[in-house]
Amino acid sequence: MEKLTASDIVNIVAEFSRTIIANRDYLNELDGKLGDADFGTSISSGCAALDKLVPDLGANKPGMVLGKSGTTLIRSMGGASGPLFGTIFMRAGKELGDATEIGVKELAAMFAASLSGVKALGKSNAGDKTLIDALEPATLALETAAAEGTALREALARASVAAAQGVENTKNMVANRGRAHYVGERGIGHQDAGATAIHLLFKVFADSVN
Amino acid sequence: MEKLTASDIVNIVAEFSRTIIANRDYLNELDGKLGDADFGTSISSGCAALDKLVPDLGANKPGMVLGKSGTTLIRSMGGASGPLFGTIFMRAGKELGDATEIGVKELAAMFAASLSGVKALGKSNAGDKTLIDALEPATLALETAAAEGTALREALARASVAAAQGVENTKNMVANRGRAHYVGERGIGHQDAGATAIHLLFKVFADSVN
Amino acid sequence: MKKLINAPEKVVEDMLTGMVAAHPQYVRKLSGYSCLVNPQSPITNKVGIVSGGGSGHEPSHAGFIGRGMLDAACAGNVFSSPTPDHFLEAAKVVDSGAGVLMVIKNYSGDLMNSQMAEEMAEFEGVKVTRVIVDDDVAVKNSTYTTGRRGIAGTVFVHKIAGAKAAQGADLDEVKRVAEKTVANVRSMGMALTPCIVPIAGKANFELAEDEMEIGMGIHGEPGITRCKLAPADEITSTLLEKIIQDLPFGKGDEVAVLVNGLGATPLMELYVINKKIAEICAEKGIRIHRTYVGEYMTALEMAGASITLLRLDEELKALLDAPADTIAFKQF
Amino acid sequence: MKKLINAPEKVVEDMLTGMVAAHPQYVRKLSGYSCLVNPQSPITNKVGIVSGGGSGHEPSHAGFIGRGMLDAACAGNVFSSPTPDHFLEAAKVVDSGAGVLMVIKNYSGDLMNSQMAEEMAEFEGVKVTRVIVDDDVAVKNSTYTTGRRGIAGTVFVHKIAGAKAAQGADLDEVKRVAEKTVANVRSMGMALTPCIVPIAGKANFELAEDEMEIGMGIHGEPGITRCKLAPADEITSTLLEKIIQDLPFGKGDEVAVLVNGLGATPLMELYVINKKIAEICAEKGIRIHRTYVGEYMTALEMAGASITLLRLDEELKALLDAPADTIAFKQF
Ligand SMILES: Nc1ncnc2c1ncn2[C@@H]1O[C@H](COP(=O)(O)OP(=O)(O)O)[C@@H](O)[C@H]1O
Ligand SMILES: Nc1ncnc2c1ncn2[C@@H]1O[C@H](COP(=O)(O)OP(=O)(O)O)[C@@H](O)[C@H]1O
Ligand SMILES: [Mg+2]
Ligand SMILES: [Mg+2]
Ligand SMILES: [Mg+2]
Ligand SMILES: [Mg+2]
Repeated sequence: MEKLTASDIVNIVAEFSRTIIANRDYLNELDGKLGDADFGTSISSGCAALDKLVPDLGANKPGMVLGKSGTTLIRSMGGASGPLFGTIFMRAGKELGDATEIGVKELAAMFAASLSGVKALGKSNAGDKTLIDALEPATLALETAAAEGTALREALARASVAAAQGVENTKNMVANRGRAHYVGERGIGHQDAGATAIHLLFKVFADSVN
Repeated sequence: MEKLTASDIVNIVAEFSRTIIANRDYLNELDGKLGDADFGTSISSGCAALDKLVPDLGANKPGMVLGKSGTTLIRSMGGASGPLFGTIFMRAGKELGDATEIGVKELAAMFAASLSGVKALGKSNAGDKTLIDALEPATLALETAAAEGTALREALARASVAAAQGVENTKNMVANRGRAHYVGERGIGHQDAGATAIHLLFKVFADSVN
Repeated sequence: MKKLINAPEKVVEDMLTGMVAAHPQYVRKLSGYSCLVNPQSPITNKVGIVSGGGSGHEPSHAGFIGRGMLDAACAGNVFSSPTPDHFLEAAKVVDSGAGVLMVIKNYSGDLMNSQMAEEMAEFEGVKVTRVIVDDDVAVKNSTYTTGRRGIAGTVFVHKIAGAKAAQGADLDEVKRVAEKTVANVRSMGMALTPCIVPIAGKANFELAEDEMEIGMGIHGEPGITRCKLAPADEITSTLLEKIIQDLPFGKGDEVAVLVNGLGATPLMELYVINKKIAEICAEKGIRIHRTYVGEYMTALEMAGASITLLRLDEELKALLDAPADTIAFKQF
Repeated sequence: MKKLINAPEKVVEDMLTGMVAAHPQYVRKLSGYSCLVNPQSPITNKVGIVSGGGSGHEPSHAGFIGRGMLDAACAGNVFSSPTPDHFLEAAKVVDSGAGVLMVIKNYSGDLMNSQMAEEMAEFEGVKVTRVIVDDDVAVKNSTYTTGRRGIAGTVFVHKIAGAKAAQGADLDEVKRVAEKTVANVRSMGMALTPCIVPIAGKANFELAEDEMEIGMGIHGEPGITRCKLAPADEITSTLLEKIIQDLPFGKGDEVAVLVNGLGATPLMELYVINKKIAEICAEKGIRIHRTYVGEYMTALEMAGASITLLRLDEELKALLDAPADTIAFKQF
């Protein structure tokens, strides 16, 4: 399988929801070290809404599936992460437009759009100890894979590993954005919750082609 | 010594103040079991005011010494015990009138007046687990001693013992007056703080003639 | 003990100083006394309303000084009645010649000290009379008790007596509506945590992490039952049932509701309680004329709440609705 | 976790229901939205003022709906920003055609969600603009931060923007005075105990029995220093010094003071703090025009307090002094 179809994307959205909900307490705990311990709750409620949406998504093109997922997250999450995760899905969907099949090239373009959307909205950059620190390396991995003509499965595996490494890197960063930045130096040693969720997203993508 | 003079009474007032202040925490602790743990603080602040008053009392007759001590307690204590202890001293002083020497008979009359004043003001009776349960038996002991012509030292010793026994008896009573009554059955086993202070008062009287 | 204070012995004095500094248009301090009075006192021809009691119940009582409520409030030590001379001085200062009503909560200390003040006032030429508030239904009245405690319902007595006095009614009339309020007001509270009297430095009882006490008093006096923490709806039903059965309140009655926080309870939780009160009253056909939610009669930093219901007739309703302009109770 | 609630997930909904039940003359709920609005909305020709943010700061923000302050308030989950559609719906309902000002505290969640609402409003034909409040001097502004947090000073922004809107000023004018308020308001807080978000069920930090945290945020965000508990005067000096140096406030300045309780702090202690504020201001020649003491911007059941100073000119003074009739902020 070298391309993802609309139904693959629907499955990925569904699986992402399940994964996040299963990791709710863990994500809360991570957010508790740096912020206000609500990230797991917040994104899980977004994912519960996604879950309800899934049965109605089937008839749509991949771009619309992601776009609708994004607006659902924005409407149901709140907090800082709602607009950010919503933007990730919305921008990815918008980038796809009417495309019906998604290969490595499309994935790279999709997440590049998500990344720039998130940076603009959050006024953040890599190194700020946020989800960007997972999203940016994963996106770069996809872009490199696209340039090198890497196969889909391998490309997604590399993106997932890059995201995981990005999560690991957040441990040594001092947060500059969001509430976590008030922790300052005390946050060293703890990984960012939002970045962790991004890694879960890429892991779901990678697992879907295994 | 078969009679107490004005200067004896002044000394007794001073010694009573010192004793109470030394027992402040103990009295608070007792009140804490049945009430709001402030009796020691409250009566100590009254006694601190008495202490300041002492140097100016010398020129007065015994009745006036006790009367002024009473109004001082009322003005400086507050709470339930302020009016009650104030009344004990005031009524005792009033009963003495212009007498210059106080024997067993005068002591008995004095405290009988205090007792009826306290009962009227507090709308209480013996058995209600209050200071009355120490004041009444001590007063009865003095009245018996007066009737029997007992010597001063012996009479005061008996009054002090009777007060102590009265304190002991409060342990088995269920409080009916004051905040302690809200404790109800739970208060069994604990002695009343106000009664304890009354015993200290009689002990000071008794010790003054030893 | 975690408190924002300077010294336990100075806390009442510091508080009064801070209060006068914050609200000079509402209160001035009587020098030498632990009393705050309306700076406009005495108000010509108006009956004076004096309240007071131990401190630690803020905004009670000085927070209710102002147009349409109190003229003066005496602040005793924390949870301890003021002495008679404070009550007396307050009465003297606010008396315009029309006499003074003292609103006293039913605790032996408050009763005795205010009674002495009342007696003393006679010799000072001030006509003083008292109303005793005993709205707490938790503690049963019996021949062996001093009777019920006075708690948050006192605020309604302040409001209604204050409104009547503001209309120029005489002392008898003001006392009559105050007593009518007492006769129609019922309250009950519960606590989740104890409070700490500054001078004591530690709580004088403990509640386990999963325990609450129903019927606890505003000085931490034991309640009628200590039990497992329950959902807010259940607690509200328990309190309200006892209150409603007591008067009793019935179908067609019109009431004012006061949901009172004891000090540490978030406003959020008081509104959660009020949701259930509104539901129960609707079910029972008890009409709610007005609802007050907030901290009116606290117990330092105790977590918990009390519920008060006041049955209204046309007279009480009009007096309750009258405007009031005080520090902590403002009504247009 | 000791809370008077039914279920953590239901707490915001229950609270809003209880609030509407208590104060129907002040607030009604938008069905399907976690928003309360003035039942008289939209008010002809008046600029609408919408506030909102995470719940848990009661009476902020719905407690300030009413004449002379807010027209609507959106309530997110506890300590979590509402989503954009709530802000948008509130704006649509209160817009009379004169446009809407959103008062937003400077937290990334509130910023992003309200920004999205602002963008969406354009397509719905409602002119929306925002003012961002960032009064907390505890957290230093730098290129690496999202800037200062918005805390209790927000209440002054509500008051002043609300007064200006009530006078019939246009959106630009209302925004101008709101921004002027932001430019002149500074706050700082401290905490003695943490608070517990209902859904989390436990505090996400601990303070030892003899510790406090200076500069703590209203969501329990760490402050600038954790240290031994000190006397109230010393704590007050520390907070006030930082506030005064920041603007800076100086001799001859006229200010409004807000001593804000975070939830569990007895009013008594807030007044003790105010005593010292008045002393320090007098020493420094800073004139206090008005003082507010109470709970305005809380953090659930956190014990602690914040101090806010607002520098006034004639315009701000007149707007601050204007009457307001809301649930939790009434001024004759
Ligand atoms: N300005 C920002 N830019 C990028 N990511 C951010 C920003 N602020 C927060 N985040 C991400 O959002 C996560 C926190 O989300 P959440 O707990 O929902 O926020 P909050 O509690 O502040 O409402 C963080 O772990 C971080 O990855
Ligand atoms: N009605 C009463 N009659 C007699 N004694 C009383 C009465 N009420 C209280 N007391 C006595 O006063 C003591 C309590 O005093 P205190 O702690 O100062 O009162 P409170 O805390 O109620 O103000 C009790 O131990 C009891 O002996
Ligand atoms: Mg968070
Ligand atoms: Mg006591
Ligand atoms: Mg007491
Ligand atoms: Mg949050």
